[in-house]
Amino acid sequence: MAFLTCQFSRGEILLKPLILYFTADYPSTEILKSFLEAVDPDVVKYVEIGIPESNPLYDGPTIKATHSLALKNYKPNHLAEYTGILGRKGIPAFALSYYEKFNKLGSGYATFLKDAGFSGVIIPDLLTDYSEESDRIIPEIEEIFSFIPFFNPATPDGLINAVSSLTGSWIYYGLQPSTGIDIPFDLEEVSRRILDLLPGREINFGFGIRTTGQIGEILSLGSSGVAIGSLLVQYLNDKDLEGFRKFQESVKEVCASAE
Amino acid sequence: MAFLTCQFSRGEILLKPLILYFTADYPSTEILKSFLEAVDPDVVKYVEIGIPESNPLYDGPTIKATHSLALKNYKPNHLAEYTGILGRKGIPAFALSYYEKFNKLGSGYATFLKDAGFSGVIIPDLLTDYSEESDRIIPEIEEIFSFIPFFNPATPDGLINAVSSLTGSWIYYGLQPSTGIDIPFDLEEVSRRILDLLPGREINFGFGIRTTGQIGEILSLGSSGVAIGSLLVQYLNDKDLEGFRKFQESVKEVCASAE
Amino acid sequence: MGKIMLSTQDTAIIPREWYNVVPDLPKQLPPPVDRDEKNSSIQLLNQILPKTILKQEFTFQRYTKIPEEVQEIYAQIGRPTPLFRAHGLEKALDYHGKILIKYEGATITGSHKINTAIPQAFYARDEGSTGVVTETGAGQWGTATTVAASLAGITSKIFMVKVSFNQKPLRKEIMELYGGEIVPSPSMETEFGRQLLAKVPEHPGTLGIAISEAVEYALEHDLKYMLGSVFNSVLTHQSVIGLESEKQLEILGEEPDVMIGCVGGGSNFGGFVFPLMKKFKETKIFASTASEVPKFTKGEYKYDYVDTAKTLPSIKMYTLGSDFVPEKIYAGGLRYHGAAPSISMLVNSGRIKSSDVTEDQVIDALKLFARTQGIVAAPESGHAIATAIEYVKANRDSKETILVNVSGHGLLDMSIFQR
Amino acid sequence: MGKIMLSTQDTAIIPREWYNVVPDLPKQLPPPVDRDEKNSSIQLLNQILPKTILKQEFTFQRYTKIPEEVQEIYAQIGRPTPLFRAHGLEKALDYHGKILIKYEGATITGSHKINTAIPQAFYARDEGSTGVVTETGAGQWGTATTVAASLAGITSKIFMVKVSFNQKPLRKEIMELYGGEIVPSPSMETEFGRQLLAKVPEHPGTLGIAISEAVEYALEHDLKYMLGSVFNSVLTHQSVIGLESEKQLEILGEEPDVMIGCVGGGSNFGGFVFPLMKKFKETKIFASTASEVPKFTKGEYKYDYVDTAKTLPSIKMYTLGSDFVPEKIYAGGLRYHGAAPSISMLVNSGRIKSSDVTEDQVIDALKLFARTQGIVAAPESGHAIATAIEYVKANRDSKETILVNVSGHGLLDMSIFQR
Ligand SMILES: Cc1ncc(COP(=O)(O)O)c(C=O)c1O
Ligand SMILES: Cc1ncc(COP(=O)(O)O)c(C=O)c1O
Repeated sequence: MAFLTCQFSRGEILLKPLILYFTADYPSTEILKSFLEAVDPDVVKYVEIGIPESNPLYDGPTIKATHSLALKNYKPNHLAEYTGILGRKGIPAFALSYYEKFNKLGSGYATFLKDAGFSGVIIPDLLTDYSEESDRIIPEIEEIFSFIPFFNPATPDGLINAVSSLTGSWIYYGLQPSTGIDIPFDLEEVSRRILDLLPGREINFGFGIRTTGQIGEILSLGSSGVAIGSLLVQYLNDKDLEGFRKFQESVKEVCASAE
Repeated sequence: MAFLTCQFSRGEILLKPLILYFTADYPSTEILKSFLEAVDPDVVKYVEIGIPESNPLYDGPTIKATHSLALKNYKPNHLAEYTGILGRKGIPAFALSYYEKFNKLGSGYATFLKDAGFSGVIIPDLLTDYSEESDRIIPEIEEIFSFIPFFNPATPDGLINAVSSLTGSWIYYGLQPSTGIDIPFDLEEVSRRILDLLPGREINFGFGIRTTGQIGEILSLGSSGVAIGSLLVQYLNDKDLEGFRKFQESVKEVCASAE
Repeated sequence: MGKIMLSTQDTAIIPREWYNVVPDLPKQLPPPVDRDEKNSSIQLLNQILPKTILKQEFTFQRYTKIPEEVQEIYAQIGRPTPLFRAHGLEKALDYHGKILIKYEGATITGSHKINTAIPQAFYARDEGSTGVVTETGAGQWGTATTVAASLAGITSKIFMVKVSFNQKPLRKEIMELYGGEIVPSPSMETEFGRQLLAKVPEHPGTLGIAISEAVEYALEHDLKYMLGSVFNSVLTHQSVIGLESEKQLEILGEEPDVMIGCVGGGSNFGGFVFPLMKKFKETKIFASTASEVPKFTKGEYKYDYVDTAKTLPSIKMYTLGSDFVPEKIYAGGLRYHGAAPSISMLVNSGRIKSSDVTEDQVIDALKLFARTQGIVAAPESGHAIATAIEYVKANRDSKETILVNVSGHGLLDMSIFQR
Repeated sequence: MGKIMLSTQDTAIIPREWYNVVPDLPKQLPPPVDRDEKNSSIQLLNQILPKTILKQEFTFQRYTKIPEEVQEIYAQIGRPTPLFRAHGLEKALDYHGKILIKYEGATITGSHKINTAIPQAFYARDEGSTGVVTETGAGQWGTATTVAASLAGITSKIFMVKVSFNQKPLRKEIMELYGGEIVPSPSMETEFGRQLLAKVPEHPGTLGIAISEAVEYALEHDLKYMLGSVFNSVLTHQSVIGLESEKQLEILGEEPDVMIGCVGGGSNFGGFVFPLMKKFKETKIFASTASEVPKFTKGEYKYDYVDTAKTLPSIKMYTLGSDFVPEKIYAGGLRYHGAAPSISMLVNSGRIKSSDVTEDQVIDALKLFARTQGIVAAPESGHAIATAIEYVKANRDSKETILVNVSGHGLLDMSIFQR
């Protein structure tokens, strides 16, 4: 394998490979908090928190199901509790929220998220359904905190270049158009495209990653990190903190064995 | 016009342009004899005498009609009377006879024709329907008198070369597959072909020549002579000796005007 | 001789890679989505489509290598198809610009459908399938499928809408001749069909029902399902039309000012226009549709089901509603309620203009084309020709070069003239 | 990619001159003759054929220039047609030699008939005729005529044998679409037709009757009559098939060991074989005919009438008798009682071998060809394919290169499979 590195330094910064996704208040505020407490700062780089949504169009069936349940528990003021736990571990938290909220609340919504402790926001439907808004909203968000571009293999080259130039943040690259569904793809092809388009940028890959083996492979291709979402839902449903811890360990091992 | 010559010399021989065709005993022995007496040796080179036939397949409707009537009058011993008249004028006579007679009588038939005063014979259906016989019969005939090859635009090149090499005589080239019917053709194309194939041979053209103008044109293209048949039938039918004489005169004029 | 046939049927012109427009779109293509939380229709695709097709559907490489074998079959089925100048039509219209025709009717099955049927059948075979299944309405897609399957050496089963099955015996004939097994739908061969027939024994069938039966049959018998249009992978395969045209125009030294094609699901249109749009950025582009199915002018740009039966995913497109019941127009291939997402996006953005033409216009156009060019075009393609004629009449002095894709011949659809 | 399609559809391949075999025949071609001393049928041709056709018919130039305009139209109607290697068929037959196909079905009217219809219609127009007339049985010739006339900008009138007219509504449809006027024969439009109908009101018609009506109509209305086959000028026009093949073989570096075509009147066969025979002197040549019309095996080589009605001249050919009534076989184009004089001569001399194939062999051949090559060939052409298959089976180890002319597609004749 060409190179595989779970912890590597780019300039001064020590990078860790894992990004975890949780839907806020799923399966309950308490359970989610216990999982966040169990997050291992040695391997987890960022945590994404999804803001529950009645129609999370671009999420796959597993995550979609978490949203409808989470909506029942969701209280905006819980968010700060989650980011607080992560902050204490030194792990930045990023909100994942559909555009509708920005549409309603404008950049005030970004301020709210920032105040809730988030370092930035990912808006999965912005480029797909509201791309005419992006030129306006992205700079507004960037005034407040980080806008994390969300690209996938369907994002046109022109759009990738234009949007990524509006921000200096890391980039979220979905390997598939929708998460949680096994669509076959050629990992190497898909990765090379974004790495070639945006040399030198921190690009984290997500969507449809199922096994620790895949994690190793993705990192070996040059990605800066790997986002895991649907895979965690089973642990949450089973309140299987132990399983969750073992999963984080196994990622460390993958990295160690390859180093 | 490149060259037009009605009387021209090739080596020592003075050549005349016209060849006349008559069906033996048509419309009657007496009338035919009176026409032969009227033949003008200054312009007529040869005379062909057709031996009446019940199915003269390759003759056109005008000549065909003469055959069915002539059959009723025909006596073989009349032939010598015709050739006698011509011989006194110094005009060679050639018989035109379908192959069937040779088939029945063999080369004895050629001897009969020779004895009747003919200088040679033309067999119009030999190459078309009995070409497998031609290798055998042509040399046999040539032992007796001249075999006049009869070609037309449908005769394959190979056959023209093979057959003409079996004889040193003149060649009869039909401009059309069948006489007496106006099938349009490109005189220049049709002529050039045979002249190119058999350079230096005496080639006389026939079939479907209707006007004195055409005669001039054909001669100007390099033919050695022109055979006239259907055109004479009207004079015969009308017993119009005067018209026949005028026709011969007009051919002379065509030549004179062009010389 | 003048350059009247601008094509050289030189296999060197057959592209070696397909072109996918998605990376070059001005905006991100909205992905197919699931509407049902329980049964993922995208997961369903996973089970019934060859892996390679799924890959091509969901990962967006600009260029994908066309397998050698498919390139060879492309040659065998008549590619490259001709691109020629329609002198006769120009003269009849007294038009002083140029009308160029790319003619997909010259393939052996008589339409562009074969361009995607071939790779789909070959991928299915390569992945170990013994056969393919699909539905057909008018019959063009079913015909292409049976040929492709036979050439790949696998079986094909076609669920044909019963009313068409009865009306078009020749279509059944040709598909059987090509080695396909044709079943009128609804049929007793699927649970879905049996249930329907129990309720309505004389059910005439619909395309939606036929799709459902085909999908069920593929699942039950471990066969692969073939996609006829609409999907991005299909448009990618159809890019051979535009890629060939590009080379042919180059040989000719021509540049189109206007490009016109007809849109059913959008596969011939997208396959034709997209590769050329990349090179000829300023061309005007017209998507021709039937007045009876005015998807772009009366439809809405939104997520909607691909099929009436809601078996396949939802996609964002111009749609008249997945339960839209079109008039019984003769151009069966244009009765589809929606259009491919990429085309819909560009119609929405205004890059592609749309043009609705009436049945009468189409019949006149087909007659004029037949008499001036000698070609009986498919009724679907007649729309593109009618739009071109309309354009010429409105822009008589423009002297523009108009390039029209004629997606098929109409030799098996001539009954439309019997009125 | 391998060389599977051996053709380049490069207009440079379209010949600039037609080839006439007559000057190269081993023997002299027996000319057409009159049987009736009163009414010369050759004189009749003079009145109803364009002068240029008559010239070509009776004066035998080896090469005749193809008018520029006709060359251009040849390109427009799909010339050069493809010559390709039938890998699929070879594989299915487990044949280790090569099978090459020249495919005339790729022209826009679907058969070789258009090759002669075009020059005949254009000569008629050039000589001031406002329209052409002909007869048609199965419909291929009528279709070619209507297209050619429309492209020449003149009218066409087709007398179609009434029984076919009723059985093949699509044929009528396409001919009308192409701008022709189609009349079921016998008709009330000619004296001949009126007399017949007075006697037998329900007369189903025959090709002979249709010819008589067409000739009468041409005479009465000062129109030109179009010759569909048999005549030498028609074979000369069809030489484009063989001349193109010659260049295509050269590009490919192939030489045929065996050549096969089907014979109705002989026009596609002669047009295909003659130019090639000149170059490839040692090839075996097979003329494929229907067992039901065994002209070469059961016919006689003699002068016989071209047409049942004895309107046209007699020619020397293999014939089953001008009053031969063939079984109602599906390959309508092979029901003719005779064959062109040049072909007949070479069959008689043994240079061309003949092969009778049965209806069942043909249907099997058509199916195999469709499934392995994707092409629905015309029933007539199915005979040539069947003969090729038979040859391959009998000469499996020969590794010879077999070149087959497939004269047309069968898309409008598929009803034959409905049995
Ligand atoms: C000849 C022809 N053209 C066009 C179409 C429309 O389909 P699409 O828009 O996918 O090209 C069809 C569909 O059946 C067709 O058969
Ligand atoms: C497709 C096709 N092939 C062959 C023939 C036979 O005619 P010919 O022998 O003149 O080529 C016909 C006549 O209708 C035909 O339509």
